[in-house]
Amino acid sequence: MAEAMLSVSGLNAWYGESHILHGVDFQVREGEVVTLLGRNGAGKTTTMKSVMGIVGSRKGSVKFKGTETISLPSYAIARQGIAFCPEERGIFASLDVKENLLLPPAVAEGGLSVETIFELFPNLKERLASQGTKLSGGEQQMLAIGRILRTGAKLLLLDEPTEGLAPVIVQQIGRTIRRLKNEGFTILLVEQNFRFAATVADRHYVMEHGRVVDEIANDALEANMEKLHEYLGV
Amino acid sequence: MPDIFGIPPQALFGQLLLGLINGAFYALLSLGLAVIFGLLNIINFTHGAQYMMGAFVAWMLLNWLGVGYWWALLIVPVTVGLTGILIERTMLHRLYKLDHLYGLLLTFGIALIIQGVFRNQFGSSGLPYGIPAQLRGGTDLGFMFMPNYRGWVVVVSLVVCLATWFVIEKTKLGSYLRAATENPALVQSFGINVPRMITLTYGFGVGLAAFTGVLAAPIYQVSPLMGADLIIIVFAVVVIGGMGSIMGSILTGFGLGIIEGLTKVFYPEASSTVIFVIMVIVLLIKPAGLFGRAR
Amino acid sequence: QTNVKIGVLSDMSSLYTDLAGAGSVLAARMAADDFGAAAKGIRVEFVSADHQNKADVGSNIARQWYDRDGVDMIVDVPNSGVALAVNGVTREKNKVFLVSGAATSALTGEQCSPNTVHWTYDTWALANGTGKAIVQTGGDTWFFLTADYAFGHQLEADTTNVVKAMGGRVLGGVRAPLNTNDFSSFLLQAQSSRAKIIGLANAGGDTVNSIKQAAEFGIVRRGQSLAGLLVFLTDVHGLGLETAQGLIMTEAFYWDQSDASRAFAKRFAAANKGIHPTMVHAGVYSSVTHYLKAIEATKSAADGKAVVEKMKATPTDDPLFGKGEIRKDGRKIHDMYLFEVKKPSESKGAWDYYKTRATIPAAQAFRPLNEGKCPLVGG
Amino acid sequence: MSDIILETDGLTKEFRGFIAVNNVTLRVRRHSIHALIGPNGAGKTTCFNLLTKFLIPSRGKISYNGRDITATKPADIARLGLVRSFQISAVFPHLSVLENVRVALQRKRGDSFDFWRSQSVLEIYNDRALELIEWVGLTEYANTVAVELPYGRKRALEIATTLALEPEMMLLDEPTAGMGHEDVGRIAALIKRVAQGRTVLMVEHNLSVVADLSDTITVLARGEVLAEGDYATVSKNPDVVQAYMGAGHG
Amino acid sequence: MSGEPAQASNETGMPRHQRLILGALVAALIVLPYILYPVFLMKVLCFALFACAFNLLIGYVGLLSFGHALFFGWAAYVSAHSAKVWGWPPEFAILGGAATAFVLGIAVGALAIRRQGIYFAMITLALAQMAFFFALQAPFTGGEDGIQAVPRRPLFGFIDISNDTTFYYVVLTVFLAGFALIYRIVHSPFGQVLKAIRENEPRTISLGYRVNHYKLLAFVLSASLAGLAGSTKVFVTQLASLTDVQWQMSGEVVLMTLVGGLGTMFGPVVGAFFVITMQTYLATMGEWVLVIQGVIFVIVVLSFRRGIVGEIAAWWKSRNGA
Ligand SMILES: Nc1ncnc2c1ncn2[C@@H]1O[C@H](COP(=O)(O)OP(=O)(O)OP(=O)(O)O)[C@@H](O)[C@H]1O
Ligand SMILES: Nc1ncnc2c1ncn2[C@@H]1O[C@H](COP(=O)(O)OP(=O)(O)OP(=O)(O)O)[C@@H](O)[C@H]1O
Ligand SMILES: [Mg+2]
Ligand SMILES: [Mg+2]
Repeated sequence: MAEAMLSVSGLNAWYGESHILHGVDFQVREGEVVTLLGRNGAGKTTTMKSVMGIVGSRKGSVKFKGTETISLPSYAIARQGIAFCPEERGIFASLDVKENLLLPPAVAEGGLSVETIFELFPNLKERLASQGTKLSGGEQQMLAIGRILRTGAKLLLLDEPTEGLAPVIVQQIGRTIRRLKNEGFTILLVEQNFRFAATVADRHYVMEHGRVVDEIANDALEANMEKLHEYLGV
Repeated sequence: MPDIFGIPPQALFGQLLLGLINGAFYALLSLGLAVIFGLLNIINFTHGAQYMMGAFVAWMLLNWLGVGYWWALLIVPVTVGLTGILIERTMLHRLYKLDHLYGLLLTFGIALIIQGVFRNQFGSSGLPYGIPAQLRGGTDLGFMFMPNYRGWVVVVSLVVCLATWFVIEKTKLGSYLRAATENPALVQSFGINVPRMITLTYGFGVGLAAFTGVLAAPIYQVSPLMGADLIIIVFAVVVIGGMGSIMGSILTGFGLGIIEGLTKVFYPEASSTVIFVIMVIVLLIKPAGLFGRAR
Repeated sequence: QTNVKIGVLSDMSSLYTDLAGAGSVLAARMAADDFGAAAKGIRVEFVSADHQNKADVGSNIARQWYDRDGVDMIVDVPNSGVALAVNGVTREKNKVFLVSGAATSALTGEQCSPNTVHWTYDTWALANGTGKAIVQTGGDTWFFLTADYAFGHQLEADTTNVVKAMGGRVLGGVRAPLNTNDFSSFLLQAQSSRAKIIGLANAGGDTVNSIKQAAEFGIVRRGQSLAGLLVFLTDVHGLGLETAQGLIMTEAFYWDQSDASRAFAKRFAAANKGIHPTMVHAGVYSSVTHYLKAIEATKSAADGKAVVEKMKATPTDDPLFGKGEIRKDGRKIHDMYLFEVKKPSESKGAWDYYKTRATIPAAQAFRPLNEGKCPLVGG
Repeated sequence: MSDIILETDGLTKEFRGFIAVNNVTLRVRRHSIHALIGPNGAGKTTCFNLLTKFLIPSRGKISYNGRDITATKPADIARLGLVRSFQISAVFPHLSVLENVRVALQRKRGDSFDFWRSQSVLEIYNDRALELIEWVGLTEYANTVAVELPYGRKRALEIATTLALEPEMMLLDEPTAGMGHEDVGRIAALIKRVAQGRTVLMVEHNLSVVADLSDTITVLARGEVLAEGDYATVSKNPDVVQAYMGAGHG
Repeated sequence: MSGEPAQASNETGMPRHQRLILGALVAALIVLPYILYPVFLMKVLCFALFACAFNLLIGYVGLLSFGHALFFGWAAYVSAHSAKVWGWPPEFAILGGAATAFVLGIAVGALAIRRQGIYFAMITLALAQMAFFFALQAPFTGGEDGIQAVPRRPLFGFIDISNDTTFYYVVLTVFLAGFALIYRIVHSPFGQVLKAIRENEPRTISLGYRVNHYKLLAFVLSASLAGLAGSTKVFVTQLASLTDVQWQMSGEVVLMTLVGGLGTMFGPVVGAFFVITMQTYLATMGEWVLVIQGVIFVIVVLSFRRGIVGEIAAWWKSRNGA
């Protein structure tokens, strides 16, 4: 079994006065695809942001490849080889599509080439010179994902990557994630669309009220359907 | 040559050229404001005071240490820029999470302090600063006697403006800056040291103001009040141009300088208000400003 | 024992600080010491404040001083607007106001007051002195560069009258907003007017800037002359002789005129960061001296009108202004002087700036009594 | 009264030579739920923005209740009874739930420029407000400050506020985007309820919601209408499957 | 930008604690002229009204006007001119000044509300600067000299206001009337819409409110009240001058409100008292006053954003809440 690439324990996080995470524990091993499931407001996004170091303040332990990153500023965390794709996409209006795509600096060898990214998302190639935020919602989502694939970061944090995408594209993203996994990337995924999550993930963590409350292996999903429905209120 | 609107062409060209010189100052100052506003989202009310500090530090260098104009051009932006960095590190950076208006209020307060201290120290009657020897005298352009120093000011400010524009709009560093303007946390999560970038940008903007101050010192008196009223005019320039683009603030700066120059020919009484009148017209037609993006 | 409290109200921080400001406080104290007030049974107390060149601040301070702090007399007050405000308050409270710093001739004209003496100079005297002298020496075509507010307009109008009366011509003028940074375009207009004289009907920083920029644009070198209608010694100091040389101006006092004035200047400069006394400082010294004389005679400072009447009744005599008198309208009468700024080569050292071109005798230096429309004169 | 409440005719929007919406003719029947779907970049949001006047059409005509509204301003559109909801929760964060709804009810008074009157005149709206709040299931939150509501409840509040205007027609832009399953169900049920006696036009990617709610579906692709009909018809259309639904949904 | 969101009270009247404070304040104001210099107190009251008017915009609509001296100053000029040159009785002169501010408020407001946030601040500042230059050049303002010695003729023809103490009670009445009006505006149906606009402007539009009309009316009300303060002040100092229209004056009113507490009912009053006291007692320190003001700005912005009243209210709340 591969060692834990990302190991989070006792993670607490705050936005200003409000205490959001109350001791989150989970691990992601190298080469795995792991999802965080949970209702709205359970703290999934906050967990990702805390790993990246872009919440108000945080405490606890976040180890990446054995290095403690809890006291590092977020740019230093990123340079260790972690990349984050936010749920609100974060496309820059003052940059055109090309500049948006090329913005994140490479942090390691082995990122995808621009050509490969265009293959994945042909929409982008057509609209290369237009202003980033003039893209449609779904196109922006493609750009946001494509952008971090370039950097060579080996751990990808994808926050609801399928939100607002047409079903055809969702299927496309699914194929991409499986392919990245095969190429050795490690992926932490937040997904509402759990039918989709089931097609790509190895394991699932369930969050509630700022804590991880359960862990379910993907092959045990059927067996745990009952419980899961309760957690997610499907 | 026939008269144009009853003004001899010599005088008209002369005034246009003078307008261009004034415009150079507007452009440099509004450029500095735009750069700072871009990344910090703060209207730097201290800008006028920092421009004044630029002139004063040049004066002190000359009178206390015997360091001349050319070195001052280099040393002053750096030293005043460093004071800017200090302000950013100790005070401004605590306000980023709040409403931007607090930044305006803070820098307003700092401007009062700086101005007050300089007035206490130096009075406000103004101190002379000589034109550097190499640029004394002037050139007869036929239609006017052009002091060499003023020609130099136009050229150097154009160069600085265009260089700044190039860096921000056309380079990788510029794309980091523009992106960080919108979403600093995200840019930071890409592995870019945004806090340092913000600090340096503020330092750069302040340095630009100080640099403008050094340029101004030989033309105007070095006085604690030199920035206070100018900054309000520059604000109007900024509203007219809109904060949308760097080029916008450069073009607006020069353009308004020229318009102001022309007003001095045709209706001098209005020369102090013409920019504000233009601002009103622009607001009526294009509320976001000539180059601004609607927000 | 008579108690007097003197308030020096001045510009302590802004553009008139150097020409008045702390120096005026110093001059007032020196006057009391030199007068030997204590020995004569007069206990003099001083207060001072900064009017910040704001009429409202000035009148507020004056009101409070008179109402609550027991001040009997206010002296100095550079800035015409503030002076007019204090003039009103002083009259209302029946105290004494000795103006040294302010220029406006309205103080002895329509707004003259039985409680006010206008000591050192005024706009009429400036226009008369400088204007007349320049036309006489051939400067018979003028172009005005005027500060666009009441003071500038008045100075321009007064000078225009003088120039026309002397047979000169005014070719035009341009009004620049107060506190203009850049006079270049106005100067360019002045230049294209081809007038021999460019009259600067402005003050303080505006004057300094316009002179400086005129030099930059080679205006003097190309044959036109500048006439600064209100220039102080400290302005010349700020400009430097290189730029200011050849400038002609009218003043009431120059420190290097007599042994007495030199001695005064030496003591004064020693206590005032080396800044030599301007005519405003001298006026404060001289007016306070004369005031104390009147107090010595009346034995009380309470009734301001009475004190001023006594001052008018007594001829003035002091080391700085010599002999003179105070007219019915409150105008102090003395000689005025036309100075020219020395070339750098002529200057023997620091603060050696002026040479005297002419002395304007007291009788001709000020506006004739009957032309001022002062209500006090009629009766 | 005509059966068609909202109608567009040859609606087109160009952005600097790029045609985002091309000659779209749309007819929305009164009292129906009409969905607009299509691949990413098809022009759905643009279409929506044209209808609500956040964008100005390059060509074409929009009429609402037989009245041409092509050149009407956004605030006036709302006054005509055509109200849109926002993508990200559009509540007044520091007002209580009750006050949120009351601000909308207050519109009935016409313009509230009466600054000399006490705000107690607004209390007459409390009953109606509470009624609406109950309707969307927020009664227990009536005095909570809106910012403290969970995400799904904020959407419910937003809908209550919108209902307070008694709109004839509502435009909803991806009403369930980013919602958990529980909330998706709740909001879908809510939409169904409020649609009674009104017309709803919505953009939505969640096909189960679309299938469940809509009477009519218009599929846009590359700015043009690709297909139209009820869910059964549309989902069998091979063009739609190819361009939008993909293999998984046939 | 708001300090504390104003209490969302559903009751009709003022909350009890506010009523108590108001009672105490009025009682104090009635006896104070026997203790303190009445001219000083009158100035405080005028500036308090000015600051309250300003606070109406920043605290309740979220618009920072950096040009409120424009209304204060021009109202002062018109009031002074009509009383001195045209011989109007004070009550008409004061109303004339406020009316001027009303008209100016419409003109400036119509322009400025086209932009928000920082731009709004810069536009108001620039327009005020333009008005300053007009004041400097227009002959009737007396330029640098201002309009001096404005006569205090009997109010309504029979109240002799040349006595400072009598006049103090007139000014107090004006202040209380203005204060009551502001309280009512904030707690009116109109105020409720203003609150909504501050919270979420696009949403307010989509509910069918023409938000610009609301903002404009709020702006005009604020301008008129600032004008009322300015034209009353003229009879206190018997002077209208450039100081009243200068940008420093706009800065001062911002400072007063900020020190007292943005968006609080009593904050501006406390702030005005604080700043005027400081200016009066530190007048001898010349330019250092500016430095001190600057330092206060910095301190308040960095660590007391709620202002004096806001901090006290927060402390009170936490004490009673705990
Ligand atoms: N910037 C913020 N300031 C204050 N509270 C916040 C902020 N962002 C999120 N929260 C709160 O933190 C809690 C967790 O939010 P988070 O975004 O992590 O949830 P999530 O599990 O990602 O939900 P979703 O499925 O809606 O994305 C929520 O209650 C939310 O209201
Ligand atoms: N302001 C604009 N300027 C230029 N192009 C634009 C603008 N707005 C939208 N577009 C383009 O128009 C097309 C349609 O965009 P629209 O947002 O309407 O798509 P959509 O159907 O809503 O897609 P999605 O489902 O991804 O949200 C896109 O290709 C987009 O890039
Ligand atoms: Mg989330
Ligand atoms: Mg869309």
